[in-house]
Amino acid sequence: MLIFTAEDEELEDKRNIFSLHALNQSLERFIRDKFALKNYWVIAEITKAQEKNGHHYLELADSKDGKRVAEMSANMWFSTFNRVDNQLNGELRTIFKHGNKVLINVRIEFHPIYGLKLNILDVDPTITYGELEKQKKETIERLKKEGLYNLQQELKLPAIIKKVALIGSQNTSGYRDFLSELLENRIYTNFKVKEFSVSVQGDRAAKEVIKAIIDAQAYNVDVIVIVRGGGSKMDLNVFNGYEIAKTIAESRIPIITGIGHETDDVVADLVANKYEITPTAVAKFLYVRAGVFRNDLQTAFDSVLKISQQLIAANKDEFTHTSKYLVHYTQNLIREHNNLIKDSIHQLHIGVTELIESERSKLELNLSKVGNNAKNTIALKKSTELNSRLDMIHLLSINSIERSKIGLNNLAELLMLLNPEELLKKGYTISTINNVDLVNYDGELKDATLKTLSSQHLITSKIIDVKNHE
Amino acid sequence: MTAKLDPKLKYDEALEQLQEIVHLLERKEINIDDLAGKVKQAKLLVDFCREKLDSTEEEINKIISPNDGEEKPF
Amino acid sequence: MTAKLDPKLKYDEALEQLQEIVHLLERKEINIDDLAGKVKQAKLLVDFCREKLDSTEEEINKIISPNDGEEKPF
Amino acid sequence: MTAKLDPKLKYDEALEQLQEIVHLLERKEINIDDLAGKVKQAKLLVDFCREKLDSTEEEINKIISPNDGEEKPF
Amino acid sequence: MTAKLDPKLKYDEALEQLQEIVHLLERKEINIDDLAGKVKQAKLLVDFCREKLDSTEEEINKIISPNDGEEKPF
Amino acid sequence: MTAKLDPKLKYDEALEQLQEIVHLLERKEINIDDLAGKVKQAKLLVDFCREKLDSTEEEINKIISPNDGEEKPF
Amino acid sequence: MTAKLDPKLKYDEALEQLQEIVHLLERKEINIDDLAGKVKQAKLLVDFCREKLDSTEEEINKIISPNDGEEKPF
Repeated sequence: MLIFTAEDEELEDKRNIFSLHALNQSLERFIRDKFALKNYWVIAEITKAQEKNGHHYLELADSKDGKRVAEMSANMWFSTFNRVDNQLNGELRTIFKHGNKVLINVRIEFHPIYGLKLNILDVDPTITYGELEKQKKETIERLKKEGLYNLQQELKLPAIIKKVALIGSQNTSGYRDFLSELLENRIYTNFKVKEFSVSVQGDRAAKEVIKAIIDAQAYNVDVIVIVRGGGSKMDLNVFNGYEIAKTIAESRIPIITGIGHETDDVVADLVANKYEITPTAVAKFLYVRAGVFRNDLQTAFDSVLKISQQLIAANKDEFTHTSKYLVHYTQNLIREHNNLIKDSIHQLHIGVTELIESERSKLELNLSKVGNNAKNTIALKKSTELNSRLDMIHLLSINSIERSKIGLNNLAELLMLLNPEELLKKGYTISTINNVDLVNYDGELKDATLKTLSSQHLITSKIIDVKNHE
Repeated sequence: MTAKLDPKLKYDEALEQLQEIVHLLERKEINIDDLAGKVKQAKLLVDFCREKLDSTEEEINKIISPNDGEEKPF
Repeated sequence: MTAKLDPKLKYDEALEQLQEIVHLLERKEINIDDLAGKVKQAKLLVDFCREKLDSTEEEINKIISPNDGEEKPF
Repeated sequence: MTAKLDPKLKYDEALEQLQEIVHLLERKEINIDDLAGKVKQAKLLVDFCREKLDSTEEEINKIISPNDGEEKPF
Repeated sequence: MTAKLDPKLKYDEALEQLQEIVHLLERKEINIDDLAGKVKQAKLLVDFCREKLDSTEEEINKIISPNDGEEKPF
Repeated sequence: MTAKLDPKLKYDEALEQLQEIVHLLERKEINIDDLAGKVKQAKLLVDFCREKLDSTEEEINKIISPNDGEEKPF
Repeated sequence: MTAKLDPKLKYDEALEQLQEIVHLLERKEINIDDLAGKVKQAKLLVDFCREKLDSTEEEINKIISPNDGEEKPF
């Protein structure tokens, strides 16, 4: 559009005829003035890519509904390419490939000779990668859909892999690394390798690899190893191809891939029985597996021996213990019984002694009972029987005497009363006739002989006269 | 008759004799001639008996206690 | 009767005789003249019995202790 | 009864006799005249039993100790 | 009973008999007349048991040591 | 069981059998009577694997072109 | 029971029998009359087991050393 504007101006000004050079110079100036400081991000498809003296020349196009709607040439100078290629880890060369979509930062330039061109200042690989990723995903989906994706996983890797079919490019370092690692390690080297040399990049790569895989299956090998010794990301794309993946999946021999790359897996890795990041890692895996197996074998056998010996030793120990216990318990039993018998004798002794002592004391007790009772009896008799009786006799005797004394006294008193001597002393007399008291005498008093007793005399008289008291 | 009593006289006999005399006196059947004699006799008998009783008592005490007195404190 | 007792007299018989004397006395069947004699008799009997008891006791002591005394200090 | 005991007398019988004497004495059913005799009898029985015990003990010591005591110092 | 023991007697039976005698003694259920006999019997049982133990021990020692003695410290 | 092994035995199977023996032993599920037999069996398995691993596989050269015997001479 | 052991006896059975005897002994459930017999039996079992262990060990040693000695330590 800007170009047209410029043209219009000049055509308008005068009918001056310019030389092409002048015209182009004007254009050059115009474009420089207009666009020198402006950059544009452009998406396009590469239709052609060429490298010349380190400079890269691209033909870009844009299509719509299968129809080409734009075309433009672009170039990227040596120094810019190197800078950007560095930033993209050397991927730039594979991005600049026919058919790839690219997102590029460009400045529009016009050269009087070469005309209008886009000078590429920077490349954003995401569009390109995204496109690859999209294809890769489609391939995986397809493989899954067709039941191929997990086929290899159903194959079992033998414990020991001794026969190896190796597919790779003989001149690459990855291939060599694999072989040297496999055959010169210190763990296990007894491998047989059948080599299948193929290209692993470029247009022929896919076909050759597929053929090698098919060929290898004709051999009695334990595993097919596919190696690739590094390369650009875009080179890897070979292994994202559907055909290779399908061939790998369908192999009846397990396939291990060692397609050197750092981050992204390729489809071949995903369908293979196993994959390692590098060829060396595959080799390592193989010999380590053998080493591990041998180690396991040795360990297991060592365990068998060790445990067996331990088992025997343990049994012997148990056994020695058992034997010791046998002796110990037997001796205990006998010792215990000996003690039992000793105790019995002791108890017998004690029992006898106690019995005899108890009998002895029983005897003594009885004897002392006899003695005491006898003595008690005697004492009792002494204190009661005899003394009491003697006392009684004494008492009764004295009583008897006392009684007699009383009787005697009474008599004596009576005697005193009856005794006339006191009366006589007082002058009284007693007179009797014929021995009868005069008072009691009732005979004839006259002429009777009267005896009168006084204190001093006994007088005998004759009664001469009697006069009665009235 | 008022002479000393027969030392062989028994207490009971003496007592009897004494009582007889007392009875005689009581009944006043006593002959005045004998009276003093009887009374004397009676006194003798009383003394005799008393003596007898005393001596018997003494004797008994002697029998029972003497050798006991100091010996055993029964 | 107040003579020495028959040495063959048994303790029980002696005791019986003694008892009889007691009964006599109790029943007052004894006269004063016999009294001292009876008491004497009783005393003899008592002494007899006592002696008998003493001798028995001594005998028992002899029986029980002698061979024990020195032998065993039970 | 106070004669020497029957040498065939058993210990138990002797002991029984002894206890019978004890019971007699305890019940005071014995008279003084028999007392010393019974005590003597008891003493004889005791001596008999004692002797029997002694001889039994000796016999047992002979049976048990000699070869036992020193034999085994388990 | 004090006769020789039945040679067929088992150790356990002998021990039991022995302990029975000991128990009888402890309970004083043996009379003195039987005592010596029982003790004799006990002694016989003891000797029997001891002999049995000794012979068993010897036998066991023979079983255990002979071929072991030099071989292994069993 | 201690017989010769099946010559077609695979490494994996041999190792598995060997490890089974190890487990039996570890779990002490083996009795002394079978022990030697099992150890022998283990030895056979180990020898088998060893031999198989170490053999230069001359036969394999023959076999390696198997399905196509005539086709490819490796 | 003290007869020779069944030659078909298994080690485990023998050990079990042996331990049973030991347990019986430990619990003192063997009487003296049977003791020697049991010990004899135990000795037979001990010898049997030891022999079995020794022979097993020897057998294992034979399995290990002969072809290993010179061959290779893997």
